[in-house]
Amino acid sequence: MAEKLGKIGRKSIWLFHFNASGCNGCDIEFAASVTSRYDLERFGIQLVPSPRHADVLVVTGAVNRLTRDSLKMIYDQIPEPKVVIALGSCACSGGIFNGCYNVAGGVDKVIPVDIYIPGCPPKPDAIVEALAKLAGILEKKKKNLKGEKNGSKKD
Amino acid sequence: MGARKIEEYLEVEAQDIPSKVSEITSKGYQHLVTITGLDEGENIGLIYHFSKPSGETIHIKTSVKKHGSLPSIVDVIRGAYIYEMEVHDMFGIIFDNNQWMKYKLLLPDCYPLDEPPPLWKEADPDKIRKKLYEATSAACTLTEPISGTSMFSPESVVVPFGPYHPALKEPEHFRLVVEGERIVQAIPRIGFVHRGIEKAAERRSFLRDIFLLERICGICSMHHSWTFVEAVEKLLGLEIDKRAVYIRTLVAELERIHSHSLWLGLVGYWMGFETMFMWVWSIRENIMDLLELIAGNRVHKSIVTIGGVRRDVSDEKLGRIKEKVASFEKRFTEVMDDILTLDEFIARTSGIGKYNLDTARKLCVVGPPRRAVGDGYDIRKIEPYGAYEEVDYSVITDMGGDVYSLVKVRMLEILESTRIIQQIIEKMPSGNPVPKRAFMGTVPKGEAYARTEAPRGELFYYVSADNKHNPSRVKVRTPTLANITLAAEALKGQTLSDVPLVITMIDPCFSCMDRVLVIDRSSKSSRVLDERYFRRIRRKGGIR
Amino acid sequence: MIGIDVLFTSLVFPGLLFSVAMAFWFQYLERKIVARIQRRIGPLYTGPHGLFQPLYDFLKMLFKEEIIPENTDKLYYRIAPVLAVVIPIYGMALIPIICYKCALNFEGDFLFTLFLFSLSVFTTAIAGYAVYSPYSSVGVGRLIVQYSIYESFLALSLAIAALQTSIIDFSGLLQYQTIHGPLVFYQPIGFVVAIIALIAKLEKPPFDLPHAKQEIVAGWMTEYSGRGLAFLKLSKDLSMVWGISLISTVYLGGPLGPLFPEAGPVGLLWFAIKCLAISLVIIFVRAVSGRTRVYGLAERLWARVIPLVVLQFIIAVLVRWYM
Amino acid sequence: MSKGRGGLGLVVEAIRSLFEKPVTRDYPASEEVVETIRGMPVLHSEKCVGCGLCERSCPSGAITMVVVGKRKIGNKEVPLRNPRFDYFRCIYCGICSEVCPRGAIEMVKKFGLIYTSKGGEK
Repeated sequence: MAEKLGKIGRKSIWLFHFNASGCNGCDIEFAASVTSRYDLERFGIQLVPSPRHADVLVVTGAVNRLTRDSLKMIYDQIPEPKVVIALGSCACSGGIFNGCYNVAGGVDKVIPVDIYIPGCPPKPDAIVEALAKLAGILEKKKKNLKGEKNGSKKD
Repeated sequence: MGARKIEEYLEVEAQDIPSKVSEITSKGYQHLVTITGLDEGENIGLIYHFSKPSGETIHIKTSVKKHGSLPSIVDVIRGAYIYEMEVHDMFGIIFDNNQWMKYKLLLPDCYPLDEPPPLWKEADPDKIRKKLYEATSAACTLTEPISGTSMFSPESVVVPFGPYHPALKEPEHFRLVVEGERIVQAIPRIGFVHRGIEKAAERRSFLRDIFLLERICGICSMHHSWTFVEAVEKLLGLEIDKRAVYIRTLVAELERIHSHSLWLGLVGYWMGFETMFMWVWSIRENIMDLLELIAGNRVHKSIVTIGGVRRDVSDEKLGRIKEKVASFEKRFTEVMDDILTLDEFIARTSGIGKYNLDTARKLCVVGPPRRAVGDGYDIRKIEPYGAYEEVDYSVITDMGGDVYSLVKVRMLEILESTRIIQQIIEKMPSGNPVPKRAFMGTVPKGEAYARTEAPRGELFYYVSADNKHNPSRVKVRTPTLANITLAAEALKGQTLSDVPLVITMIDPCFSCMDRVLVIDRSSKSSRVLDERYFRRIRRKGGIR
Repeated sequence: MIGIDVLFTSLVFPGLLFSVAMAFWFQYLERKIVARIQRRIGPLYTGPHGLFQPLYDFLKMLFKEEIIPENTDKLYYRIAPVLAVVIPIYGMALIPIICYKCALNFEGDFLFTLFLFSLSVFTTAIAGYAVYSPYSSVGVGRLIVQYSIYESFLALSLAIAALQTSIIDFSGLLQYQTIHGPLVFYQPIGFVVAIIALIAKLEKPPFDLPHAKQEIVAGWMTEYSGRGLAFLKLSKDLSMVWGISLISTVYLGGPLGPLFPEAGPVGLLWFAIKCLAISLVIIFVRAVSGRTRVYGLAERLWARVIPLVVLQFIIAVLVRWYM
Repeated sequence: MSKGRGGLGLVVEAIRSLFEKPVTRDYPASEEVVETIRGMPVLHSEKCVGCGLCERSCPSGAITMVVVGKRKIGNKEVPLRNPRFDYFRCIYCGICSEVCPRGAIEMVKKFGLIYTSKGGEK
């Protein structure tokens, strides 16, 4: 998935966050992953205010009827080499709200999704690891950890 | 106790509801908690829940033909229009002289008309969802006809609507009736996060409902599950182990600190002061570690279950909690003292979104916004539940009534919560809080309500069951739904540029997803501006 | 035939390459120090300690697809970013760093720099108005409001420096300062006011209203993506470099230092130290302050700063009369 | 509350945090970070009797029972069913491991579940 952004694109990833009717549990975990303790900026990852500047669209929450059109519009506004991350079980597959009448059940029913991060909500460490993997830095770090860590990490 | 079985009702005819309500309010029941709708076969039952500021509650029941109508009580209690809009959306009941009836509150506008309203028993969610998602998107978006938009003047340009969220903001929609620049009236339009939880709750068993209802809001999730479980335990008549009650109170107070410090960090973020956001959130991290230590998940604790708590907290953990909370409090007061006495911070927040005590009372506002005007309305004191009787703490009130006093109230409440936690840890009794088997049975016939003090205010649950595995009706009234009317009210008289700080004043949680449609009476054109657009500070007018 | 040294100064040394490198260096410095103040690590994995992060940002944006929203003014949309980058580079080429009178310096170049300094805002205004979106039109509205406030006392404080020395070109200023010592001893208030105005010009908090991230999306930069955005962001960093070097030349005597005239390149060392000091002040103010409201903008800047400048004016006249 | 030093205090705080070690945590998360979480459900199929209690009590309906093999009750052959976890719908609440009469579902302390497609690789 990282090849999609290209060699340089992986070193500076600009995120744009969209809350498609989630319970904002994932949103506060995503916002926490930008603060000091998890600090996404060390990978060159920034939160940008406008979809025009963004590379990666992070969507949280099971898409409900009203936010579906906005999600599609925001997706079209992002310039081309773009990656979509579905953050949290609701975004991956509608999670616990499957079956509710106003919920489309997952982001991939509306826009093509590249990376799924299940978890309700996924810990900021999981978000940091996913984005580090996207930035292609995780492999380099693991290589200089004196060989593979105990058994391949299930990722 | 914060929860009680509802034994008796005040049966009233639909037509003389307003007179009955005004008689009740004169007797001291000024606070309308909410209006609950029930599908009773051929007609719809409506329960008006009232409560005195000192805690007694009274419930007026009436029933209306399906698709029937009844007079509105807006002129008696101004804050009731939001509950009437919700019942209108969910049950299709028309309230006569409530002029916001033609606006939808929760449902998308392309809700299929041939389908019954969602909360009727015969409404089938899958059919509704299929129809909803076939409707063309044009019908669903609320763009009123725009006439005479000139190209470049910002006032009359239609913004590509769409709730946009840098970092954490949620979409919000108020219909503002504007005279030139002054806002005359604001009507909230929620619905961006409406997932139809109350309908889903009726089809799942009680145990599964705890996890569903907990995910209504990610920041005050423990209060949701606790209130629901309190109501169900009242129906079952269960006696809870003392230690379980103490552990529940401990986790609830930790969650209050986590929610308030999250909001305080965000106030800094709104003012473009990102260092404060980073500091306050990194201090808040050790509270999140404690929550994870106790419950295994930082946000959705799901530690409450019917009959007690799912995990016991060992004494060694209690010790760690005690000194971590103490270090949090020291660090937090140190940072916040500097920020609160910063003249730039004061200039930026005081005097914004002013409101006074009687508007707060008339609008039945709850939680910190109500306490920031001097009215100590705190469910933990009025109707004590959990371990709040054995703990002594003081209710924080402030006379300011603007964003700065709200910041002070929430900051002092954090300090109060740390004191509560110290006392709880000292008085923690021993015992076996974990029930042997998860509750799988049926709940005997009956109705119960429960009220707790969520970080944002009074959270109300109404649960009715008739000895089946799943509840027949779960009504949730979140604190932000009550406070949204205050935000709408406080917007009056403000200029367009003060809207952002006023909306964030009540610390809107999930349930107030709104966006602003402005009907400009003078130029007859209306423009759809979403909340992000409202953050612009200046229009062409000179600097004041 | 243009002299080789003119080409060299405009394209390599204080001109294009040097100022772009300085721009990336200051952006990197700012991100690292602000991160450290917020107790976190800034960019880390691109180059030694993340030094090449701004370069990677710039290159990434160059290769991204550029979406031009419909009914935008194509001409302005293309020109504005390019103009926004050219003006600071040209300004930088005029600043003398390793010599009293470099290749490009002419008689009234300090006055010309003042003119260029105020011109650079209009390129961003054109960039904002080229696009049909209320956020950029509102952002530009705020930009002009803010510009009209800070430009008055920015030009005034620099003009007072010229008044006291009655010289209007850089080499003369440097000679004056070698004799009488850096101007900051005579005009400390002018120095402070120039720094405040520079913070407002660079739209750094506490004056980052025109592209307030939380309020109006990205202000006048909202609709730009790809190349246009790369140049606009670069132009902001370049104008930071330019402003800092201008203030350090005028007030602190840019390249002046112990053995400056003899060994030319040593001037670069003193210049770098002074610029570093000023940039640290700006970065620190950025990290510690929140955004002012538009109401606060006028009373905070105008009411407090103009009296200071007038006082400074009187002192400058006295000093010149006495000197 | 009133003893705050306002702007000066802020500047002192900023300088102090400038020279203190940043609090950022190294990644991939070390062991002690992972051991406090609830983890994800993993089946020990040898203990499972296929009663389906976990399927009924899963709040988000992430568990589906799948016929796996044969089981002998008395003399009748009965298809043995084992739960399958849909890790995208699962909310990691741990009810299935609590409810399971045989303790066949264990919550494994591991997170960092990142899939680049519904297939679940990478």
